Amino acid sequence: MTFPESTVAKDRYAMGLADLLEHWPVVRQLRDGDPLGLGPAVQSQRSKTLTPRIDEAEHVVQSICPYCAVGCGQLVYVKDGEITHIEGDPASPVSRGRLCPKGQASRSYAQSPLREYKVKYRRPYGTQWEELSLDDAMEMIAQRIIDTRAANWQDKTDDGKPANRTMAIGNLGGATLDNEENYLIKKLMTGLGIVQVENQARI
Amino acid sequence: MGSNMAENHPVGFQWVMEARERGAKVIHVDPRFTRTSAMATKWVGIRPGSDIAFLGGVVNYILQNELYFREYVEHYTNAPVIIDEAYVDTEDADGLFSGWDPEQGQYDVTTWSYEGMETHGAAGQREEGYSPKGEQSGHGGHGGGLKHGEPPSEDPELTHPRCVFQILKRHYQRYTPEFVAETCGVSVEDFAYVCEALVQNSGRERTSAFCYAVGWTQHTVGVQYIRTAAIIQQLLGNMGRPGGGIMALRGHASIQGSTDIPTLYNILPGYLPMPHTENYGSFDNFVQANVAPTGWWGNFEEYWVSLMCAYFGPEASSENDWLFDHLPRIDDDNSVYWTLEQMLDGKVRGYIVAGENPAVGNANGKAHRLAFANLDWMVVRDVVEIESASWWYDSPEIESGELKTEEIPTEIFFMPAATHTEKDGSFTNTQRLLQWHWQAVEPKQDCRSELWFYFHLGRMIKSKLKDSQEPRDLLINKLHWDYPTHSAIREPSAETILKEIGGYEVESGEPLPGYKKLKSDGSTACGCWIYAGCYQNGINQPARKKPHWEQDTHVAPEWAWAWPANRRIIYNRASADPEGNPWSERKKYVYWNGEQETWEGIDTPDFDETKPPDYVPPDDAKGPDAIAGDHPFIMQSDGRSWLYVPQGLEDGPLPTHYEPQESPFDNPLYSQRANPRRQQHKDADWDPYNPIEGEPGFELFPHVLTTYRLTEHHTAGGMTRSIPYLAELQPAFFCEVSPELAEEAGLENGGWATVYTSRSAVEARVLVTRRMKPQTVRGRVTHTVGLPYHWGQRLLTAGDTANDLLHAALDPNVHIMETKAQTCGIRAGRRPRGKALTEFVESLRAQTEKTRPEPEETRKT
Amino acid sequence: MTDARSYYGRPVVKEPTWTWEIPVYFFTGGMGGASSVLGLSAKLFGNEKLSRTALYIGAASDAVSAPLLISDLGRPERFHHMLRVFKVTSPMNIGAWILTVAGGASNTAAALELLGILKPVKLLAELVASVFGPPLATYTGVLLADTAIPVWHEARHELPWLFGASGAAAAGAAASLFLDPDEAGPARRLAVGAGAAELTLMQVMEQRLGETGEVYKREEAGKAGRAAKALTAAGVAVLATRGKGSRGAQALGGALVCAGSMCMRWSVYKAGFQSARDPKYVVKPQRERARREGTKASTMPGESRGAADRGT
Amino acid sequence: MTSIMEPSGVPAGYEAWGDDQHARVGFFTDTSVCIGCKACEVACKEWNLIPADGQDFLAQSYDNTGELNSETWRHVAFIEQEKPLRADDGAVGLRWLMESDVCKHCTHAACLDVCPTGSLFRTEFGTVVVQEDICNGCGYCVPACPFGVIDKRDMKSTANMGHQPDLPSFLGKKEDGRVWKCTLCYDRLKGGHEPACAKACPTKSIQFGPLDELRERADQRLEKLQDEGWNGAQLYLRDPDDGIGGAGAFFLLLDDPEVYGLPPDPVVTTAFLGQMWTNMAAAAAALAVGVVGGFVFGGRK
Repeated sequence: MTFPESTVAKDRYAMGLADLLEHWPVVRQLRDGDPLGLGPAVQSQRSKTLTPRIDEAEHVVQSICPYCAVGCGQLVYVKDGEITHIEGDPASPVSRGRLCPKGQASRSYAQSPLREYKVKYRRPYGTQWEELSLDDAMEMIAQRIIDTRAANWQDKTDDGKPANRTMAIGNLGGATLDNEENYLIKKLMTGLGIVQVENQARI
Repeated sequence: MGSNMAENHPVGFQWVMEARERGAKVIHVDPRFTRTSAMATKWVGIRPGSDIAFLGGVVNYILQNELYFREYVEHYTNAPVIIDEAYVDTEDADGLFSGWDPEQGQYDVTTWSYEGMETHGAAGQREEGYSPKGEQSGHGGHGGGLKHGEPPSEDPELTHPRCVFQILKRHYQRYTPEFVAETCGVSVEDFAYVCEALVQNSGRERTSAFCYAVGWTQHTVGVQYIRTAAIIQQLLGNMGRPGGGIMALRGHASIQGSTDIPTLYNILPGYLPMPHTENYGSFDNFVQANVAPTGWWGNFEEYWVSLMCAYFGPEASSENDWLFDHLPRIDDDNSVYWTLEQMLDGKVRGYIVAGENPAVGNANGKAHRLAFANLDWMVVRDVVEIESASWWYDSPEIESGELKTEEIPTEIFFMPAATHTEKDGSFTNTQRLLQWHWQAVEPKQDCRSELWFYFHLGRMIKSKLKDSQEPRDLLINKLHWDYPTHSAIREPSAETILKEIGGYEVESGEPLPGYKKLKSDGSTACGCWIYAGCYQNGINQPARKKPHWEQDTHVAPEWAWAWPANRRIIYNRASADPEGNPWSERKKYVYWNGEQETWEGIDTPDFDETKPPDYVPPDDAKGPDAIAGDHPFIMQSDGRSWLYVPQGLEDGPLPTHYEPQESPFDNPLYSQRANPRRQQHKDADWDPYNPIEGEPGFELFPHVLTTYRLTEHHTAGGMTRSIPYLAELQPAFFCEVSPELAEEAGLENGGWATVYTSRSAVEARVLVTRRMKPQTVRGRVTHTVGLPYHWGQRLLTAGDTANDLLHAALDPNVHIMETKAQTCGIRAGRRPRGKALTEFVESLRAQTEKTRPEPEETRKT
Repeated sequence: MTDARSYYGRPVVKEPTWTWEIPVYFFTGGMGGASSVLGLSAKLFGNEKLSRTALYIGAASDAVSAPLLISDLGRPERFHHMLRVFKVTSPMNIGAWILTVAGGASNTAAALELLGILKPVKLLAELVASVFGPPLATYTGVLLADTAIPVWHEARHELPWLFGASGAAAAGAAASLFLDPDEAGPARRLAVGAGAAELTLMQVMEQRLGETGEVYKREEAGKAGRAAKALTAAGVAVLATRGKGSRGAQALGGALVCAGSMCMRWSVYKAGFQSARDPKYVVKPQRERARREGTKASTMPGESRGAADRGT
Repeated sequence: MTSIMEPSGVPAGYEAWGDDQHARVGFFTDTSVCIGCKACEVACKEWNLIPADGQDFLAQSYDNTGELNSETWRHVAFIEQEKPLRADDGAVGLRWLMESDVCKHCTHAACLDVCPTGSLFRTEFGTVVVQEDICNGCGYCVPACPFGVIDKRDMKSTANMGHQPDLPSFLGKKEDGRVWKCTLCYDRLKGGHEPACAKACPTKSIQFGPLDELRERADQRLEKLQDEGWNGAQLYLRDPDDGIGGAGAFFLLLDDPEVYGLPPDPVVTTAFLGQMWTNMAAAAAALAVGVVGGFVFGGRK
């Protein structure tokens, strides 16, 4: 994204002396009825042509705040593939365009200076993170699940009741995720016989 | 009560402020004077853990002064129902209900039934101890066991000594204003103010609402807190009506959704129960064990079969009992703390954490971190490197030497996640509204949505196992796992999944209009029956964003979509009187149109549209047809709301005051001190409890400890401690104490304090404030120490973790820990560091364990 | 800590962001402005040596003034924005114009003097410099007074006089440094007279400020103020009693007066920071005035107030 | 100089906009409904991309921001008092006052008057705005402001972030050394949007609109609070006759201004400018006379 910062100044120097004088606020003070130089006479070109960056967005996406469960509407402004601003969606009957400090900070959440963009891998007994490609990580995780499950499968409980499960794998999290994501998690875990699926509902 | 709405739901609180400006009374009953209290018409400072005493006092006030909404109570609640002779109340058994089995530490709940009820089909299972519980019964009371919609014995006069109304009256008769004042540390005048305000603002013309949050749920008797409020709201006629109800203010964007479409061990989508390890014998028996003959849970089989068709597609059929025999089975408790225990025992080998930070957010954080070091592998998915990902090199246990990085065998995959702006999907908010968020930008580099992760993980696992003949791989191989993808990263289509959730006709693929169309013959598939219809007419209903100013009513039905059936207030038939007329013009909402012979109003009626108010079900009626025309609570087997809960709860049919696991006081009512059914980890050394009064070392932990959230941060901080603008607003972990306690403990405003329990010790900056008011309870001054729990050892603002102090004794119904009322000690200065910290905590424990008597010998704890 | 009602004892007004360059400029600007007048006066009265010395001192003072000011700017490369407008409401803007004209003139004159050419132009330049010299020496008093800093704003009657006197004393004293006693009579007398005036004005200002003026007794403003008084008094005494007789004594006296003048600026400068730091200096006088005359800032319930329509 | 101080309530420079003039707008901040959530602080920073301010635990109730400065253009003050909210609630009580402070956009604005570059100017909306492309950081406006609002940015003060990894490219790109304050979202106003803080405010404690409408609304609000018996309710800087000619951003307070860190009766310093210039002229003249006097009395050498 760009900010209209002093790009105008260059143009101004390119102008002739007459133009320069013409635009000299002292001249404008006298000419434009602002003798004290407190108002329009001293307005810079940048100030004159200032536009809010939400008006320069390529598209605006209706979204929902990711924090608490009030579910406030958000408008996400995008330019050049980057979020330029997030603010409340006035159309929402839930929030009427308002947001709390967390919701208002959602752009900074998505663009946090601490945001991680790469897979990090710590091998057993390792002392630091290592790089790992996403594909390799997925492959390794899939294999871990298969192996752990195979090694710890319970057809029946100790007293002979049906179990059809592994108690060696758990999955935690969901309250910050989408319904569709939770649906896939529970479906996949149920298919795999993983029953220890839990989320923040208890905390 | 039990909520700090202004701080934790600020934008939702705009409606409360607007009501206040229009003259509504806003009352905040809370241990702390918070930003909510500051906005309230009245703040009543209550001792943590004493809410049932307070609310029970309100019930007693209503009953003793005959201020209940008679017509509502008589017709819409189970007040007239006569209870089985075998039922014995806590008032007659010193704090225990009938059926208590001290060996098992459980209740036999059969004595709590309605009189004359025959247990239906699945008697065998019931004897084996199976009944729906916790979330399984959350929205149901399925298996309520009524042959038809009416309980066998009723007394419309409400005078029979064993009718619910009279039992209620007796149960709460000792909850007098003086009792409330003594137990809760409030004044009789303040209590009277609350009672009067509630009663005056309820009835035909007016309604009152309760708002609660985890201040109520996070107790060893948490479910019963909410139940007590439910009793008040039923007595005052505030359920199913506009401006009434009990509002659960949930804390995460889709915590409601993740319960409806659960990532929970004990339920499947739509609150269908996970099968237990019981040998049901057959699928039919399982259905019989769960179906309610009457009410909407009568269609249990339709819901179940449709789910299985969504899960397994054509692989599920009536011939193979919809694969029932292959489904995994659960034990009574496989919840997160149970998993923790198993992990500590080395039984759990792999753990996937997605969008949660248990190292900071869960009670007894240290136990969690130590448990992670027992895993073979762990996957952590988040947008920043949270404490649950970094524990192996920077946790407090590394500092103390209890863990050594190079000795930890756990293999860890940190997978960067996508944010809500980087994916399509729906959240279900706290009022059951499914709201769609559209993707705004592509996730960068390795960042991926959970949708992507789990879809491709499943795809890869399935492809690796596709040739397996192992019985254990049968189910995964039959799983229907075919979703279209888009974009360069092959993101699965969230809308396709929403369509599966909303249900479709198997034959045509046409989306279903609602749950009434679900079939048990395999002709419909539906991923979550209560969400059925969310894709009706092929339209993504949650994505409807018609501005509220373009809609006719404040209900704004064309903004997003509420389950079920886009109903904004459930049980809204109760907004009309038994004859179907609005209780008052002012509170008109849904009502019977006699001419059109249909229910109508500004919301989707929560009733059979054409069932007249005077409908009386025939004796052989089943399912919804068995609900009478003047019984609004259609999910219940008797169509009424339950003042008294005959089935579904583990710890009693009526809420009763118990002290928390840890409290400075005995139970003023009974020698039974705390909830007898609460879950403790008594034999585990990872979850020691502070001594209670009379036990050695009690004086080490004289103060009440309560934890909470601040506006400026979110839960365990992963989504806010990473943001400079938020980190600077609350830049340090702090404790809030009264000037009196500060004086007593030598604490200085802005200085440091060490807070400690038997679990751990943490250091926090001190904020001395009048807002923490010492309370006089039974003649004794008690102090409360307040701790916000957002901090962990890393990110932009770092600090000790309040949850490290907390034990994990649980509510028996929903396995939620008691974060809101524990005990602690406090002293000035920073905590011991390194090894000295462990030694300090051990020395505390040594002082409590020296000559500790067996609790059972001296008292019932 | 403050003894007035406040928000956690936090300041109401902000401390200035100015750094050491500003008080030094007050000194150089004052000395330069007064030197120009001294120079032209000497010329008119036929004291060429004094005239030239004062001209050079004035030109040099003005010449260092501009870089001092520019170096204090947050964005020095934009110094010329000062002349973008002509704002009578801004003492700093007017001061920039004055300094530009006065400094330009004095340096033009000094340059021509050095080169020994264009005499009429030089004379004109000297004339311009000495017309703009006195404003240059005194406007800085307005500059400080035209702020919300209580100890400055409330001294708005004294500050231009004080700074003028101090500038004149410094000009006289500086000239005395470079001249033999028999050539420096007017300069010495100026230093003595203006130095005495400076001392008196400081005293008067502190007295009239009342409680607001107590910052002059404390911390750095107090130290610098005491030093200023001692140095100036000593310098005046030396110049008055011994200056005529000894070149060394005259130089010493001159140096002391200059140092006194500089210390006075430092004291006033620092007093502003101290005055801003404690909210009581803002709150108490305002509250008292409000009590006395009725406040307009707060509208209490039921009070009649200015018509809403007038406000826009 | 008197022209700028005529008690007309019309800001100097505003009329000069002629046809480009818009209705004068401002904020009415009603502290009786402020829940202290600080959404305004964050909304302001998010919109204006202000650098983070550093982390200090102040132990001053829930205020860890402290003050308005170059990095904070909205600041929520928290005051805990043992005083009942309503006057009729008896002697004891507890109340927690919260107030979102902001630049007042004075009718007679000292910062604007004293600015030597014309960087500060009166916009077509009647607001007072710093032009970041003009300001040269002379700092004169800083001590001129009677409310301590405007402040010079020193990026060093933001370096104590603990972590400061790669900020998003457009954050931290702003240059230091200039003065900054609330612009009343000048750019948003130009696009027809309300300022970010007012838009975010969950309870509409911050109301944005044409000033005359806001004043009318505030008067009604004060009356309502009086009827309801609120303790200490008063409008602050609402009156065009006050020392700054009334503010563009004014407040409903529940206690005296100084309790919130606001001056109880501020007067714009330039109200005395005429007097000061006259005084200076006299002093300058005296200086000249004094110098000449040195020659006249005592000879030329």
